[in-house]
Amino acid sequence: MLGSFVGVLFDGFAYGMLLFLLSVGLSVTLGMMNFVNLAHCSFAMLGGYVTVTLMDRLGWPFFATLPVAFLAAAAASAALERALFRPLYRASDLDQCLLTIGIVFVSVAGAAYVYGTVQQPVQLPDYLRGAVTFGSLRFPVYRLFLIGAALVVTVVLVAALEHTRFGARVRAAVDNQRMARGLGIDVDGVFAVTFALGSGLAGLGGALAIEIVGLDPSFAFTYLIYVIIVVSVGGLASIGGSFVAATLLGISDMAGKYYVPQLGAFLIYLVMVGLLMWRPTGLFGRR
Amino acid sequence: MARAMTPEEVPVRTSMRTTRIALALAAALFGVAPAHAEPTVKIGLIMPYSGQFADPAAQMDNAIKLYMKQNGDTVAGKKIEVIRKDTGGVAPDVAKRLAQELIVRDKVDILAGFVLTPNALAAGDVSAEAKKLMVVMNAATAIITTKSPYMVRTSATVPQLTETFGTWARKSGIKQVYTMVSDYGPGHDAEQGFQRGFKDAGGEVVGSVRFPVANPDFSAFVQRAKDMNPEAIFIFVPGGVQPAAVGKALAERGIDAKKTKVLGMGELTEDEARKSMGDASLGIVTVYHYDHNHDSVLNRGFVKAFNEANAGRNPNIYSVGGYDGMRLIYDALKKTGGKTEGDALVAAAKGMKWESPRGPIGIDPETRDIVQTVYIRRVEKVGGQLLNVEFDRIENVKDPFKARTTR
Amino acid sequence: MTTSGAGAAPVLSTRGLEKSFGSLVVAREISVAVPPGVRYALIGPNGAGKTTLVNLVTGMLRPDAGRIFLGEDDITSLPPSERVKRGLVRTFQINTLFPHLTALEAVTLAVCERRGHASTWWRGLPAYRDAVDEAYGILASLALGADCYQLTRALGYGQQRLLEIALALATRPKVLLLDEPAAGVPRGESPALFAAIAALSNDITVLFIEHDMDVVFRFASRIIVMVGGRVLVEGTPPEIAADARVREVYLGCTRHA
Amino acid sequence: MATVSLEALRGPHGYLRAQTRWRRTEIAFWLATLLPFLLFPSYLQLASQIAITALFAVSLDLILGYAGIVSLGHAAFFGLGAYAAGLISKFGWGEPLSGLVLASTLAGVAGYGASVVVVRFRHLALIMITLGMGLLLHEAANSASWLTGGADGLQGVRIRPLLELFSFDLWGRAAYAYALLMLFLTFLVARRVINSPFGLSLRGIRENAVRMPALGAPSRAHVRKVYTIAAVMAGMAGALLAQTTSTVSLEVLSFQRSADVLVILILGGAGRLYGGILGAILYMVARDQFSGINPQYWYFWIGLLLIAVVLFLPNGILGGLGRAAAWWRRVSP
Repeated sequence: MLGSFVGVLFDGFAYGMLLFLLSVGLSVTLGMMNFVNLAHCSFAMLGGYVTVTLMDRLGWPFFATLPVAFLAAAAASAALERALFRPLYRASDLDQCLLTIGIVFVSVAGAAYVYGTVQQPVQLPDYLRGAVTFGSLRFPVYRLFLIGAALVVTVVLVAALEHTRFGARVRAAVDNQRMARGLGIDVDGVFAVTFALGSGLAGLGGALAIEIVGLDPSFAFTYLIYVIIVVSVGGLASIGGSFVAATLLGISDMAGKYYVPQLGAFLIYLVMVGLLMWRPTGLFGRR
Repeated sequence: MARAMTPEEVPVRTSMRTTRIALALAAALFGVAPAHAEPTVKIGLIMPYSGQFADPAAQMDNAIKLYMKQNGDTVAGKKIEVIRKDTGGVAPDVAKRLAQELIVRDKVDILAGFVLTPNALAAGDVSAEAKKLMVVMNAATAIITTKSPYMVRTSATVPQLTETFGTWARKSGIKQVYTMVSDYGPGHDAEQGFQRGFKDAGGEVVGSVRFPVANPDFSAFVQRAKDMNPEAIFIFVPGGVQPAAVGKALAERGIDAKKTKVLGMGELTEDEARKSMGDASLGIVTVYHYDHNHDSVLNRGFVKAFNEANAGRNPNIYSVGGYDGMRLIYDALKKTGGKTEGDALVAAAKGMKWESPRGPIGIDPETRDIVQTVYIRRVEKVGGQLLNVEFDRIENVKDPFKARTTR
Repeated sequence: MTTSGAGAAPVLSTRGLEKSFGSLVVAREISVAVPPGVRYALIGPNGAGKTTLVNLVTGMLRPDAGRIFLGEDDITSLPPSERVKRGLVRTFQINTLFPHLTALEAVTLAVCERRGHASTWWRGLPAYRDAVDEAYGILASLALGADCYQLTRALGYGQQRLLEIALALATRPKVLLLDEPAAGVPRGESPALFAAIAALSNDITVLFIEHDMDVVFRFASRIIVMVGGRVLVEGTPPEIAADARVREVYLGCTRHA
Repeated sequence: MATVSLEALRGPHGYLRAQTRWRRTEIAFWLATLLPFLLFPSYLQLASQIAITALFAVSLDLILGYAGIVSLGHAAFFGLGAYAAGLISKFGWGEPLSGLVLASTLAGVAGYGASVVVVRFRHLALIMITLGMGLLLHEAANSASWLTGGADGLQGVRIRPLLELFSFDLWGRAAYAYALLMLFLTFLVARRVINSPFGLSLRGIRENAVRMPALGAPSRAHVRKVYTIAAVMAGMAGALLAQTTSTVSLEVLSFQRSADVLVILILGGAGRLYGGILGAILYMVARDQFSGINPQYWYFWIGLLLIAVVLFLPNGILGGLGRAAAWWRRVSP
């Protein structure tokens, strides 16, 4: 009994980390930059397709594809930021919403055109398959790896955004554009880099997630709800908040499905509604 | 309609002239279709070409194209014209509207396609009202064909596969089973069918669970099943993303198909799912009515032609459903000598029997539903490739649901 | 610290109001009593807690301790809109208006809310002639009659300040709390604005926050001085002008600033 | 500036009357909605579904465009109306008009219940709570398959002919007439709502929610009321769809439907009442045409359309048209 409880906690935590990796980029673009970026999962999908293509068609090792997935999504978003998002930073939320939904449509159609509608096979190297046995408990290797990856991303991001000059500039530019400009900060440049960072993280998250959740063109829509749930529950602009929210949601979802499977489909939404009623600005939200 | 309204709304003084131009333009766009010199038979295909179920639709469409390429587009002196309509997913209101429009505007003679049950059910009303032949090429809920006397099905029904499988499982020596299905209509049908077949044959169901339809991670459910330690597990999930996810969860949890028998509907070991699962898929036993690995001359030719036409991709159940559906339409038209009245076509289709890539199949004259061989397959490694290898079969299976209700 | 003014029963009074945000205390034992009909000025250096006091009194903030009375009634736990209905009304230091409503619409809105028309959704606005007339009258009295068909955001800054007051007047206040009504208005225009305030009916008790001492001493009949979340002293303008403590902590600094 | 003096001449009453007066373009528009009967008789079924979607979008506009409440779960009320209408007919009451009234009332009751929760939140929390409630209802309908028919859809919906005279046939004449009439009647109500003192207060809430309590306005009561009215309308739209197609499936409650109607409203222009209608026409006609030409990749073109509208017509089509009209007035003497 205790064994299964530990197992459920572990699975829930790993699932939470998966959600975290998918959504942490959004807490940068939506949370920090206040841009309603519904195309977040399009960038994640791009990362996923990059990884699949490199692994399946070109035979690259899995780990080598991850930085490429990050860079590809970052580059794509940098181009889009320049062309489409930048003029809309000050537009209404609704316009941003419409624009990014348009991008989702285009990306889904593009993916279907290039890769077909078929489910992409994701074959991991053997050392990431299987499980580590610990007494009577089994810890799947890939989930351990996901947890590790999420922790690394969290530490690096928090360090980069809160303890470096770049991070200080980002925060200044996001808080008050005019003042930041006055201080000689290249606000446009900072925004472009920040946006690329958020989307690159999405690409990385996508590349890491497809092993568990699969990949086809509807990816860009399917996981949108989950990432927005994580970011809103965590509190906008809070990396730590997203981490905690993803953990809570992952564990409660997993525990619910294990112990009360009849409620399986309801749980993640119930938890979200409950948490938001308790803290409307999210667990770590300031606004 | 709407094209004519938009220009009217421009708040600047609309001149009569612009209005007239707009109307003329609109009439040109939507006006009477050009008259055909040649007599045609029009087939309206209603499928979810976009959205979550786009892949089944694409696979079916590819087979339809292949059939027409192989057999020409003229039957009984009439040219076959196909009109494709997208429902965008589960949308019975859209499917019904498209069926209506196909009939009143495009004047189609036959409705076909139908990957999804709710859409097929909704269009069934239209088929009944307009007295048009409707060929269901995939949707597998048992009751569908009762919706219209002009409906025939060339895919399979869920109970046809699962109930048969349940009976087979007990006979193969399994005494206890735990069932896991997706929590929606087809899943419930699969659960019910399998449990009925298994229990009627004397087996015991030790537990069951239903997973949410949108479920990215199956590990909790699989863990739960493992903790019950049943002799066998029966699994049904819709095709697409989920089979691979379930398969990976099974492997991660250390459920070994050699110790705990893993049974499933054929979706579980589709091509892409097996590829993603790798060796973890070895030993999974599934039930289905078609696999591209089926050994027959006809099938080898079909698979080869399909591969060539679709960049090496293999046909699947959707493809064979579409392929046989076209075969049915062609043969029925030949029988009626090109007459397209629903009564004539459905009469021609009743009792029809032919050799399909999946084996011998026929249309039950009473229920208009498919009669076919159900195959039991196991995933094995053949020449380094993971394949569904047929090792048992039950021939001439009718839909047991309708067999019960009509009896 | 309670100092009664003209001896009449106060229209607005507070007893021992306390408020702090974490360790920052923004209101400390504030007890004031405002007699009817006066023009009260609330002054003090930045951060003295003037706006906080207005927020506490109008219900935008909840006090940690203390009570608030409107006339005889304890209104401490009433929601803001309920206090407005009872005649306790404020304006905002930063324009808090309806950018995409015309001035006429905005004031009509306020009038309709007061008259209880605002929950009626089955009759058109033009049917409420009296309400529209009243709204127009208020605007005209503040010299906004000609521009009242403009969207609020198209109005000049000074006009927007007047609109703030017009909105407050439309609620028929008994007590009107004006938070720096002339904030941001060019120095030359603020006397005109205060003249409009001074011309308000004597039925309305006005309490205003203001930094410009010339204006304060010209228009206020009584003055409250706040420092560090406390009421330092309260009295008539000559009393305040003569008060050594005020000179020391307050007047001295601003005169030079 | 010429306009200002004109308004000053009219006086405040004349000005407000002019604001609420029927414009010629409006009358022309509503007359034009009759044209499909003559010009496109084979498109009436599509026209009826456009009218239903337009009604749904107008309902969303009341809460989003006028009261500033962004909802991603508005399909909850649409779906409730649809299921209610379907179930009423399934259990033997096939008369459409009374079914419509009953179904919309039920959606309204649910809307009032939801509004009590919704008014407490704003911004992202509000969006997510509406989304969460919508998704929970969707899951509940899936679970309650004994009542709803689950994923297969509700079976046995039988609707009697409208007024016992006009049956919902393959051509969709009755369907369009019925849907259009209901759209028009609801539109009249919505128009009256926004031109009423209540509507003015709603705009006040949208423009500045913080200011309203300082004017003595019971904002939450206003929001509860408009949310209920909007739920009635959304329920009516859902009931119309169920009745005109005799089908109800889980999809009526889906997130996709909530998101689609939001896109449609933004596309047309929120806060303008006609925005939802124009958006529905444009989106659904474009979708019908694009998917007719290219059933597999049509949403690529829809996506481009959305992007183009945002870039060239911010605030939706009506926002863009409004600016174009203003520009035209400025350049033309």
